[in-house]
This record gives sequence, structure tokens and C-alpha cells, in this order.
Amino acid sequence: MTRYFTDKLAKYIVFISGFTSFIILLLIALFIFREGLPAFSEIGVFDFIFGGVWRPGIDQYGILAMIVGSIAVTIVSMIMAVPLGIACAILLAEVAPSKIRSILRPAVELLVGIPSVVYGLVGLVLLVPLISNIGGSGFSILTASIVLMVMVLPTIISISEDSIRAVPSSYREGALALGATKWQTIKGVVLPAAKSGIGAGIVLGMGRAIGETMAMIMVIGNSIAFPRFTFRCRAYTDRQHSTGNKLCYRHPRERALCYRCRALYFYITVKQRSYYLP
Amino acid sequence: MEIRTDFNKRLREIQDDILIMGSMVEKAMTTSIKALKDRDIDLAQHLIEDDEYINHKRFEIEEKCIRLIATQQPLAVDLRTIISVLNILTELERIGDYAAGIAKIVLMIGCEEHLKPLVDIPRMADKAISMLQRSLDAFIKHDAVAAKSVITEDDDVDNLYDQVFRELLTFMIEDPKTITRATRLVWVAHNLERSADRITNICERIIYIVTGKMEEMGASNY
Amino acid sequence: MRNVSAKQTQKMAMAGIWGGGIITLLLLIVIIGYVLIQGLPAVNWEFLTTNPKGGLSGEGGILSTVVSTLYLIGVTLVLLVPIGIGSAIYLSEYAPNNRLTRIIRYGIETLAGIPSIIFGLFGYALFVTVLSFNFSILSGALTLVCLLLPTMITTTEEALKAVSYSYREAALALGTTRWQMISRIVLPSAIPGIVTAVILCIGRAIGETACLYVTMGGSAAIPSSLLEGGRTLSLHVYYLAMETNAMDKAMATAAVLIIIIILINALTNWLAGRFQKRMKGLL
Amino acid sequence: MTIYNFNGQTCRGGKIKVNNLNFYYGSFQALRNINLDIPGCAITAIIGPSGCGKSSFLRLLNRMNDLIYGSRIEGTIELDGKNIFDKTVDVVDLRKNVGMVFQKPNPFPISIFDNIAFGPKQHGKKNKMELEEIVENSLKQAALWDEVKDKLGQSALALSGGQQQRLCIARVLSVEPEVILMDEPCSALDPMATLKIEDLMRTLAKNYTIIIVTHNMQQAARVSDTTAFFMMEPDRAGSLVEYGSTSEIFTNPKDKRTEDYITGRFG
Repeated sequence: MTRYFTDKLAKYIVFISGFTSFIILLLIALFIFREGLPAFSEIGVFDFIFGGVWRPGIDQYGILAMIVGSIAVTIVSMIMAVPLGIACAILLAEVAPSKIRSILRPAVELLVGIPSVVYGLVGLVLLVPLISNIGGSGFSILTASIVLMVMVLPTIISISEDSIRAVPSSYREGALALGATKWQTIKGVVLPAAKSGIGAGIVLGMGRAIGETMAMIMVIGNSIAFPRFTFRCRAYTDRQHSTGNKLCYRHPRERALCYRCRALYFYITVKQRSYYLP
Repeated sequence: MEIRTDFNKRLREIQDDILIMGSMVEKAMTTSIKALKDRDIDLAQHLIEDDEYINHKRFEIEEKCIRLIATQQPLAVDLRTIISVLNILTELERIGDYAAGIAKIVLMIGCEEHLKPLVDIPRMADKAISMLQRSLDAFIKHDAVAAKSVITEDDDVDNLYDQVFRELLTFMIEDPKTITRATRLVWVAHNLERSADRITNICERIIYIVTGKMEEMGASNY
Repeated sequence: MRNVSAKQTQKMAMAGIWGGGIITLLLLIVIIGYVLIQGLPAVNWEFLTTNPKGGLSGEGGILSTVVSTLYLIGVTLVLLVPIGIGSAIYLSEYAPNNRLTRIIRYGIETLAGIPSIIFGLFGYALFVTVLSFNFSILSGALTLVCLLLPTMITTTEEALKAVSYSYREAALALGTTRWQMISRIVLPSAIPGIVTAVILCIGRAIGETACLYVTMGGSAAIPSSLLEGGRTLSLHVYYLAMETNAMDKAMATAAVLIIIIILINALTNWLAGRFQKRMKGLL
Repeated sequence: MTIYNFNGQTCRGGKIKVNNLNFYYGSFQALRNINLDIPGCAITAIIGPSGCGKSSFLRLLNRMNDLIYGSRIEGTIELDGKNIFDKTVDVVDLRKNVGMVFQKPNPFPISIFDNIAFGPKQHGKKNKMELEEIVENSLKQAALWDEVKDKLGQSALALSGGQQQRLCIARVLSVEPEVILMDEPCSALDPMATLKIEDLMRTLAKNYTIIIVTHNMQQAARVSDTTAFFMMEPDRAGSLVEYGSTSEIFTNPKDKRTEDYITGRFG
């Protein structure tokens, strides 16, 4: 009867490993809220989120500048990435002959695989001097947005392409048989049918944009003043505080604040997930 | 690898059954003429009773055909075979009835002397029996040529019938007292002639099985 | 007239679409080309086999970072693969459709959406401080396990689900226990898919910076035990770019990284192709 | 005990007895009050319109429905007099004893040999010689040996559809079942391959009890000895309308609904 014993044992083992992820999630939530919540009560949620000044030295802890920075970078990069991504997805799924596709597809996959520090590095070395020609130091929202655009592009492309491919070919045949041009078919039938998938691709891309850290630190600079386009600013600075400079943890107050930002971010992530996941 | 083994087996079974029934009918014909020649009332009586077996066999085979059609969806040559088998059954059964009819005439004749020594009627019977044998042979072998040649022989039987009829007619005209006895023999000859016609029908069915064409081959004058 | 305008729109739209594709391709060529052209000349045997000096000088090679990276990946996989496969098996083969399963799935999906820096802070709080593993390979590996678990689970689950349900039915109908069915039929059939999942995770581990930055420290020496810190290739690029002026070294390291990633991508594609062919019965 | 006579072959009833069987998926009743007496060493066909519960019924016979969450069973199914839903019955042994062939041929993506040897191996047979013998016998019984004996090491997926399905039958035979369930085994095959499988079934019926679910009435008519006609009731629960010898059902059904169905006049 050993095989029945093995059967039972295996069942319990895989159940436990299945539960691991959830435990990790709980632990993350626990640690971040435990460290972050006390600071909230100390300063107050309103002051924290809408305070314009981040100056730990004189007890000013407002993250508004960082929030604005984050939002600005995300929006600008999405404005660039979405049309480009959708165009590329259409090309891959509908237009390109298989030879071109077999070049483009691995290229997109490669874009996903390149580590973010490499993007940061290229941005730092290539893009920052280029932008500084326009004005400012080059460490700017524009630079960050361009780098971010390249980083979220593959996400948008591959998810949109998959959903365009998932549209049954009978839809296309139906439209073409009515005498529609290829573009009319794509615009009128294929894209509307793939709408939700493309939407999911955009949201996921946005998630990646908001969460990106390293490349951003490298190209956006570290200003804590309100951002002006093409000027130094700091996007969601607390990230850099905690990551870029481990010294910040020496100040217990500041450490608590870092965690408070974490808590806020964590909440946003969970919320955002619940929008586009079934 | 043979496929549809089961169906083939059952179809062969039906064809074998046709042979069995054919030989039953053939035996009935032989017996009826023997009884006539010997004026053997007992034999005739047995023959009439045995006709039941032929009828019974007919229903048995028919049942098998229906079951095969219902369950096996026969097509093309298989379908033609089964449909033809159903027709052939009827013909065989009728031939059996003619033999029984001759036996009944034997009962009527009783111990009376025959009007004349029987010559042509046994010849007719021999001819018809040989036709039956060869038609069954052609059925088993799916031989359309043989079947066709059997059909042409129907003319011989018809000629013999004409001859018998004319001869008996002469008797009746000469002596009206012989009319009853002569008529009985005419009936016997008529039954034999009809049997031969039925056999040509069987042969037409055989040709249909093989070629798929349905045609009237030897249109009888009677 | 309508026809003409439809044709013109078609032309414009197609031009736009092709433009999008070409821009994407150009971006890739620029990034990879730039890194390789700038970086490759500095890559030589000496570069690969000497340790970085550390500090602000940026001198030296990348030997210790390669060793740290391998060390880190090894430790990570030892933990990640069994848990990930176990989890995926539970989800695809055992999980009943109930609240608990939904909770587990929700956990995995949420975990997948959390940015790596949050994992880093979590790892810092739990592994580095509370469990006092300090800045070490172990802390980094444990953090990476948390980070990569969702990827590993979902990719493996996909591979398991790609194994036709009819195989499972057939095995059970032959009178096997559920575990025999899984271990003898489902897992062997899904192996190429699972290997793809592992390679995908290795790729991500190699590229990961943010969460390791706060859990592994930045020691430039070759780590001699699990509890010592180190820096991976990606971390090294970051240090070189941000804390030193050795941009050439940073580029060289980045070039090495990109070559590794290209190789890993090729391997993944090859394996995935094999997996699909096998599922279609062509192998 | 009922004695049946099919084509001159005598079969004993009572191999499988279904008593007052009700089957539910959650709150939906899929089968209502089924009573059947399936004879041993014969082929029983189950026919009926889509959704009438034929497949559900078949899958109850080796408890494959256990896999479905929220399914519930009332009544009993007795195999050789023993209720298969009894707590003491080991479902794994039951499935070994009651094999199943599925709609689509589903050989494992491994070699032909390993496919057949899979079942015996799982049941503890490790001896190479013994396995080879089992593989050869099973393939011979499934009339596949001559076609594959030279390529036992090749992938089973390289075979044609009909060959794959016969391989699946051989795979079932390798664990020596008494009963073989077939769930529309020919629906994915061309007519020639179908006829081959049907011939195989007739041969196997000498030693095995076969129950086949089929959409194809003609197929049921061709291969089976007894036929059960299932139908959906107004609340969509499946029920048994008529059960009898196949030639009886197809030439002279007792129930008007059976007649309407087999003549294609189903209302």
C-alpha cells in the first residue's frame, strides 16, 4: 500500500508549497505596515501625502513632490509607449510576413530580458547628455520617461499581440468578405474584439512603470523640489532614499517614513491588481 | 486485415440459407413429380405438409435480412444482394407452392390411370429443376453470364408446355370424357411452366446483384 | 470616391504600423549596439578573471561578481524550484475550486505585481535585520525566491496545463493513483516547459538589481560562505555607473550581461519550441 | 439471472447491475432513476441525443466522475454483485478492472512500448521479460502488433488516428480489465478506421464486457448486442427510455420516443 501513502504525502507537500506564496504576501504586508503605520499617526495622512517638502533634517516629511514626479513620468512614458506598442502589436499579429515577424518577435522578447540597470546605464550615458542640450542638466522627467517607455514597450506589445491573435480568424474573414480593406478590418473588427486584452497590456505596462526603481534613480536625478519638465526632480523619492543611500536607516524616524511610503505603495499595488485581474 | 468481419459473416449466412431453402424447393419439385408418376398419395400428403417448412424458412431468412438492414446499413453490392434475396425468397416460396399444388392434383387424381404415359411433363420438370439448380449456383458465384443462359432455357420449358397443352387438347376434343383428367395434367404442366418463369425472375435478380441493372429478360407469353 | 479614401487611410495606417515596428527594432539595435560597441572592446580574459578593486576606483575585472551571481542563482534555484513546482502542481492538479484556492491565487497574482524594490525592503526587514542574516548571499537568495516565486509558479502551471487533460484521464483510467499520474505522465511531459520556467527565472535573477541592492550589500570580494555579502553583475553595473567614473568598465559589464541574456533568450525559445512540438507529437 | 441470446451466442446478464441510480452535478440532476442489467461478454451500446447523460453514466461505471467537484450519487452500481460506490472499494483497483477508451485517441507522448507498459509498471510489474510479453499480447489482441512490431521504440504520436485509438485499446488491455468502457471511441476517426475498431470490438467481446457510448446510431446498431436509449427529461435530467437487444431496438422499438429518435423524427 506504499503507493497510497506516497499519494497522500505528495498531496500534503504540494499543498504546503502552494500556500507559501500567500504566506510571503502576508509577511510582506505585515512588515511594511508594522513599520509604516506608526509614522502615519505621527504626521498625519494628509500632511504626509500632500506635504510639499521632504526635509528630514527639519522634520518636514511630505511626499507630494514624489507622487507628482511618479505620475508625470508614468503619464509621459505611457503617452509615448501606448501608440508605439499597439502599432507594433498590430504589425506582429496582422501585417508582417512571417520572416519579419521572426526577427521582430525575438527582438521584443530581448527588450524584456535586458536588465533595468542596462537601460539606466544607456540612459545615463547616451540620453542624459542629449537632453541636456535642450536645457537643464539632462536628469529629467523627459529622460526618465523615454527610458521607461522602452522598458514598458515589450509588455504592451506582447500582451496586445496575444490578444489580437486570440481574435478568431472568422471575424476577419467575415469583414474581408464584406469588402473591407485590411485596415478597416483591423480598426473595425480586430481591435474592438481585442480591446480588453490590449487594456490589460497597458495597465500591466503602467504597473511596471510605476514600480521601476533602479533605472529611474540613474537618469532622473534626486531633486526634492516640485518637478519641472526637463529639470531635475525626484520621482517617488523615498525609494531612492531607502535604496540609494542606506545611511537613511540610521535615523529611526526616517526609516519609519520609508516604510510608510511602502505601505501606501503596497496599498496602491493591491488596488491596481484588483482592477485588471479576474 | 479483413474489415466488417461480423457483417460479412452474417451476409454469408443469409446466402447459405438461400441455398438451403433452394434445395428444399428443389426437393419438393422432384418429389411432386415422383408422386405424380407413381400416384403416391402418401408422398403427396407429406409434400403438402412439408411446404410449411419452406414457408417457415422464408420468414426466418426475411427476418435476418431485415435485421441486417436495420443494424448494418448495407450499401452498394451488399444492399443489392439483400434486397434481391428478399425477392428471391418470394420466388422460391412460390415455386414451393407450385410443387405443393402439383401434390394436391396428385391427391385429386388418386388411383386413376393416367390419360397417357407421362413423357413431356417429367421432361419439363427435369428442365425446371436443372434451371433452379443452376440459378442457385449462379447466385452463389455471382455469375451473371450463367444466370443469363438459364433465362434463355425458359423458352424450352415454354415449348414443352405448348406441346403438352396441344396434345392434351387433342385428347379432350376427341373424347370430352377425358376433359377432367386432361385438365388436371394441364394444371400440372402450367405449374411447372410458372415455376420456370419464377426461376427466370430469380436469374434477373442475380444479374441485378452483379451488374446493378434491372431488366426484364425473358418475357413469358403466359 | 469612398474607395480611394479607404485605400489612402489603409496606406497611412500601414505606414504607421510599419513605423512602429521599425522604431521598436531601432530602439533595440541602438541599445544593444551601443552597449556592445562601447563595452566589448574592454572585455578580455583579464577583465573576466580579475576581481574588482571595489571602492570608488572602479578598477579591476568582474570575477567576483560572476562568482557571486552564480552562487546567488544556485542558492535561489535550490529553494525556488521545489516550492515553485510543488505550488504549480497543487494549483493545476489538486486545488479545488473554493475560497482557499482563490486566496492562494490572489496571493500569487498580487505578489507578481509588487515591484522588486518592495521585496528588497521586505527582505531587508525580515532577513537582514530580524533574522540577522545581514547583507549576504542568503538574504539575497531568499528575497529573490519571494520575488521569483510567482513567475516560477505561473509559468510551470502553464506548462502543466499544456499537458492534455486526456493524458490524465487515460492514466487514471488505467488505475494509477493521482500521484503516479502526476509524477509519471504529467511532470515528464511538462519538463521542457518547466525548464523554460527555470531559465526565465534565471534570466530575471541575473537582471535583478533593486531588491538585491538592499539585501546583499556590495562587497567586491568573492563570497566564501552563504552568510557573506557580494555583488551580482547587475549590481556591479549600478555601482560602477553611480559611484565611480569607470563608465567603460560599466559598459563592459553591461555587454557581458546582454550577451548572457541573449543566450538565455535563445535557449528559452529553443526549449519552448521543442515543448510545443512534443505536445503536438512531432518529436 | 437473465440469459440473453445474441446471434446464437449466449450471454449471462448481471455482470453490471444498475439500481435506482441518480446522479447530480451540484444541484443539477444529470441522471434520474436508471435501472439496467448489463450482460457480460457482450457489447452494450448507449445511445441518445446530446446532453442526455450518456457519457456521465459511462464515467460513473469506473468512477471517473469522482474527479468532478460537487458531484453526488444515489443508488448503486453492482459489478459482479459488489457495489462500486461502497466505501471498501478501492477506486484505483476499480479503474484497473474497468478500463476506459476515450473520444480522442490519447496515447501518452512516449514510445509505443512505454505506452502499453505504463499501466502494468504502475501496478508493480518491473520485470522486462514480463513487460515485453504483456506489450506483445496486448498489441496482438488489439490487432495492432503487425503494424507496429518493428517500431515499438517510436513515439506513439507518430501513428495514424486509427492506430492511436487501437493503441489506447491495447493500453487498456495491458492491465487486464474485465470491463472496457468506450466513450465515442470512433468520433475522431475516418470511416475505415472506424470499421476496424468496430471489428476489434466484436473480437474483444468474446472475452470482455464492452460498454460503448456513441452518437452514431448506425454504429450502435452495427456492433452492439444490447442497446440502451437515454433521453433528456423536460428538466434536462437524463433517463433510460428503453433497453433491449439491439436488433429489437432497431427494428421494433417498444417506446414511441425510441422509434422517433432512431428514425430521425425526434421531436
